[in-house]
Amino acid sequence: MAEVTVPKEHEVAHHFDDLEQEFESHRLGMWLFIASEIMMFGALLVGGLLLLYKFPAAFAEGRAHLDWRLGTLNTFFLLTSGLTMALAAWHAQRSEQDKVRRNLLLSLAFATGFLIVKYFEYSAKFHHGLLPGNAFSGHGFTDPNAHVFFGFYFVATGLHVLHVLIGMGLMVWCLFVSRKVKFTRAYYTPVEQSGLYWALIDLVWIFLFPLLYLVA
Amino acid sequence: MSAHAENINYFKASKGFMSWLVTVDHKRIGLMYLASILLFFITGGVYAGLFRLELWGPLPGFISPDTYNHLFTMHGVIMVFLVVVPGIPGALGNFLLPLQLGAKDLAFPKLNITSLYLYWIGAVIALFSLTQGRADSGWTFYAPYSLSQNPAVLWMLVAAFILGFSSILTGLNFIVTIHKMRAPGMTWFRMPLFVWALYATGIMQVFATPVLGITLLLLLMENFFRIGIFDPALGGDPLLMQHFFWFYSHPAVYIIVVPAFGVVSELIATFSRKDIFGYKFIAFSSVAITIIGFLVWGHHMFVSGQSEVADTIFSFLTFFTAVPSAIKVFNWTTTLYQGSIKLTTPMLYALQFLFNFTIGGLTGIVLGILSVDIHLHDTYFVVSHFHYVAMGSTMIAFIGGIYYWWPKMTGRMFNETWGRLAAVLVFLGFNLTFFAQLIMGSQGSPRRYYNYLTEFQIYHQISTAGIVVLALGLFMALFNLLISLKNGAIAPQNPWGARTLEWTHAETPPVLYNFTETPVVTQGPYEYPTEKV
Amino acid sequence: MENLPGHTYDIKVLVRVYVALLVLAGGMVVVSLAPLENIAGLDWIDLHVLKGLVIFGLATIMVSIVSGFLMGLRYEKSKLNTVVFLGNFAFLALFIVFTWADIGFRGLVYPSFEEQLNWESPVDKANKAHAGESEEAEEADPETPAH
Amino acid sequence: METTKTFWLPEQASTFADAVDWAFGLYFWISLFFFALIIGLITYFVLRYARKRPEQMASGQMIHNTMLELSWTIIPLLIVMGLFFIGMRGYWHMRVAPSDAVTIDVVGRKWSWSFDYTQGFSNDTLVVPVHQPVRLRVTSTDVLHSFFIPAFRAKADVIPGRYHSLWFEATRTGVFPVLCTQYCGTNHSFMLSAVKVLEREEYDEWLKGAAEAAGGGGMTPAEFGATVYTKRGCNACHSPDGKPGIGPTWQGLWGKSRPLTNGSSVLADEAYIRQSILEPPTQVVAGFQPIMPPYKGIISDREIEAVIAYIQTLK
Repeated sequence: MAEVTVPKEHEVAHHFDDLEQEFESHRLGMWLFIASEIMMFGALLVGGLLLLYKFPAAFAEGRAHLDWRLGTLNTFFLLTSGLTMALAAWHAQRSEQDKVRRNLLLSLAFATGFLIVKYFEYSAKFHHGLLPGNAFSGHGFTDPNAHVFFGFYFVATGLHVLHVLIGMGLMVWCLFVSRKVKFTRAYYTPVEQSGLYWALIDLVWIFLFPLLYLVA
Repeated sequence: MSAHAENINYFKASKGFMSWLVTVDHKRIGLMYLASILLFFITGGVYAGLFRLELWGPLPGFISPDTYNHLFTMHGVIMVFLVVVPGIPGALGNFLLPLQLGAKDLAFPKLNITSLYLYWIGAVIALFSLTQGRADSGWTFYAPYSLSQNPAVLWMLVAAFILGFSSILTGLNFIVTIHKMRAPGMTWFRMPLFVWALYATGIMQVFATPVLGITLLLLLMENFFRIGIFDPALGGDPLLMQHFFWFYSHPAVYIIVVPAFGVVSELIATFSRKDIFGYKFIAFSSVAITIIGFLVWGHHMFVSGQSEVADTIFSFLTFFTAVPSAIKVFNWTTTLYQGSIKLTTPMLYALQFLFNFTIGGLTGIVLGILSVDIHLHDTYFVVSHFHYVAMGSTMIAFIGGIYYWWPKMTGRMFNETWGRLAAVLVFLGFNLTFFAQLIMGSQGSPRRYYNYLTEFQIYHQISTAGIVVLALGLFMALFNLLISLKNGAIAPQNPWGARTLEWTHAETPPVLYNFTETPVVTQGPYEYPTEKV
Repeated sequence: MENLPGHTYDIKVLVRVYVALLVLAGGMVVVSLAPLENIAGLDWIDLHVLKGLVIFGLATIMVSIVSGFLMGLRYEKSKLNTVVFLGNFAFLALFIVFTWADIGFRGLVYPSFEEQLNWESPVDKANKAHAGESEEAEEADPETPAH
Repeated sequence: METTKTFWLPEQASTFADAVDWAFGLYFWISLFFFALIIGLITYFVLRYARKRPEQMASGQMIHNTMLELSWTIIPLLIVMGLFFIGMRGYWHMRVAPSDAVTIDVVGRKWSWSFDYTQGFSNDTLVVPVHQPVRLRVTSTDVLHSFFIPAFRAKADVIPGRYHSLWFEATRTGVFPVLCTQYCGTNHSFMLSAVKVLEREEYDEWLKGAAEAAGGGGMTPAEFGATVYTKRGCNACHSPDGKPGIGPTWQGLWGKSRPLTNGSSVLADEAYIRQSILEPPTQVVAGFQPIMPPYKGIISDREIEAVIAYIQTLK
């Protein structure tokens, strides 16, 4: 990509009256989407809490096989990328396209860090046979329901990782848009929306982290 | 696009098959929804017809028990996920919401076409499952029966998951549109009641459907990886699955019926030339039903083995849903008082709705009485109650709505005589079919039964006879509409003398961006003059 | 344009929020690692439960900070998005409370009924397989007659 | 047999059937009143206010009346709260068995019921004495079922992995159908049984005879096997005479080589049949689905031996 196109001003879509209506609509739309995502994850976490209530011993034993240090490291990665995404939006409002791009790249880097740590965690589980249900072959467990913990662990973190990947896709998309469209105080919707989505991923992790790693 | 192109009717604005597939025009999307939904309504109806014919006579019938189980599963899945849930919002809501609000389009036109495509993808996957075996889990997918790794059931779960997304996106789009896209002067209490109903529906779609998503996802995971959350053979709790499922599926019943409330409010106001009695009560009762609808899912589980405490709480809360429903029915009835009532085809459907919904609602209350529900649960009584609501209320209102807005959508008038005749047949057929089921249900005939005690044969035969009349009426109604496309008289802008924006300000059929100039609203949606004496 | 959200805050606010989040996350870890027996005068409550409550309390504070500042709810003139967000938690709270009303109160009438039937858990199976690696054959389950 | 069957509800034969029917009847009249009121008003308005000229407008625009609106908010609310209390009282009565109830275990499986008596035998129909509270402790070996006796107004889902319970006290002798009301697959609608209510003396006699017969007393092993065949619900899937069914027929089974789904084959000897009963999925005959529920922990050794003896007679 030797040729750099000059970013153009955004045009209001045909069915909106003005930028403000468009901006507010997009923001409300994103919030409703986030709301539905929260309901989805929330229902899963409610399921998790109920499992914790039903099988406290299984959760205690399962938790002992997770490394809280890796979990904390990942929390750090996600919080930091949350900061850089907010900074990207902050710069986008001021039309500082270069700084926007730099922060997006930083966020991508932290998100990648999260995935790398996750990879090590997963491969350790696979190695020790700490897998859901019938694939479970870990030994030394006394509670007969210990496998339920790992079933929940993989579904919850798997779904979360899927969202991380989608969020990273959005960051790449923002990088792409930042070359074509000039962000302004009134129009920085792609960065704003991606930032909101990324914050959702943070929110989910903030509950998932203690539920899986900390509470017994 | 030139200014001129914006002011021609939306059929002519662009031409060709592709122009429909890539359109972002809410009116075209609404029509495509309508066509798809009617197609699946017929498909689901054929499944119902087949197993009702089977139930006519003694065993052995012409199909095996496995085929019977497959037929009612397909009937349930198609009718719920492909017809009644997306039905009124997808078809009528898409077409009318911006028109009734005075907006150029929905807030997210591209998202709108996306949700239509998701609907189609879900539908194709549901049909694809037919090649993978016979789905036989019932539409409720109860664990552990649905954990049998039957590939057809798995594909069905995937289909329902995708259809759920389609539903979420539609609801989201509607809520944003209602909040942000109203025309100048269109205050909240000047919105037609159909819009209020869609708003309440949208809330449920956005907040409840994701829970269905996670339920289906967990069921898929359980099938593939045996994670042990729902499967009792792995220490899981099958009742937890039911909680998850009904947390969505109870609000889904209101997703199904609340838009019908909206349609009926429009029909009754227009054809009695009356302002709706207690407009605010109806508007808020829609929202109230939405909220209460989230609190009562456990009444589907009174015999399931959930704790007695939960049973009692859920029964208590369930009775509160009766109140807003009662308010609505009384308000509609009172609206007729002093009106100028004309029994057009749409009005006949609206009155049928009142009849059927009264039965549907009253039979619902008896199911909330704990001790009586123990006896009635999982019998034909419940089947009949549900059909009185989903078919007798929602689909009847839907058909009435199609007739009402047909001139606006297509620019053609339908034949009134045939339309009324069809409406009467539908009424007789429907009530014949399902009233017989009420009786055999309370007599103790369980649902989903291929084989039944001989004493119930007479009710099954009445029911099967009823469905023939019902089918006759429905096809007559359909052909009446289709024939009007070619032979119908050209529709005037406002054939019914209605007062909402789509009739008063939009052309017939509407132009590409709905209005040649943005309407300015100065009065409520049903402000009819009074006859001078 | 002035009422657009996300304008009013300073870049310093972002950094402060970030630091606060890190501190709270650290707090969660510290609480979870804290040894139980060292806390005196708290024998009236199960300390595991107390820890859980504190940790989820910290998580809730973090969530409100993220939604308020990073997601900009605090700066919005219209409170609609906040209502949507709180609506989420209201519905989820109802979900957990009512489901718990089932799961937490089962066996109220016939407590002895709540015993689990004999089923072979994957954990037992795995343990047995590991034991069997040395002991050669897998012995059959003893017959457990039904009641 | 005298019958108390009405148009809406089946015959009554338990102590709480009367209360349930009373609540149903009360509600029936309430709802009939409201139904008649609403439909009557609609009919009246439609006729009275019919439009006679195309341009005719409404004769009045009553759009609000606080008294009316409050009345149809509050009156239904009071009625449904009353209904709630009636239902709740009846329900708790139905859930909590009297302390003198006798317990019988019920096992549901695809697609049959068995009733395990504490006297150590099991039966394929439920036999109970009249005027005696009976508590049923129900569980399932495979999927959800639901145990329903319409005449007793008693129903409970049957859940694998845990117990659920219901109770009743029969008020008169007779035979009443038992149904499965939770969808459970192919033969869901054939998962029928019966409850036979006997006078106390008859019941005691039956109990004695059944306990003896369960031990195979006075029967050859093959004869006993034939009774196990129906009592344990084998007959739901396996025919004794070569008729095709959900499972392979038992006719001519003994001593044959059986092709399995995994490609191998196995001789139908005692070990094979025992294994197939206890852990069916390990040896599924080619052409059949692995759907048979395991009988491990349910069926006794003596019963297995009897079944084997019975199969040997089916040439």
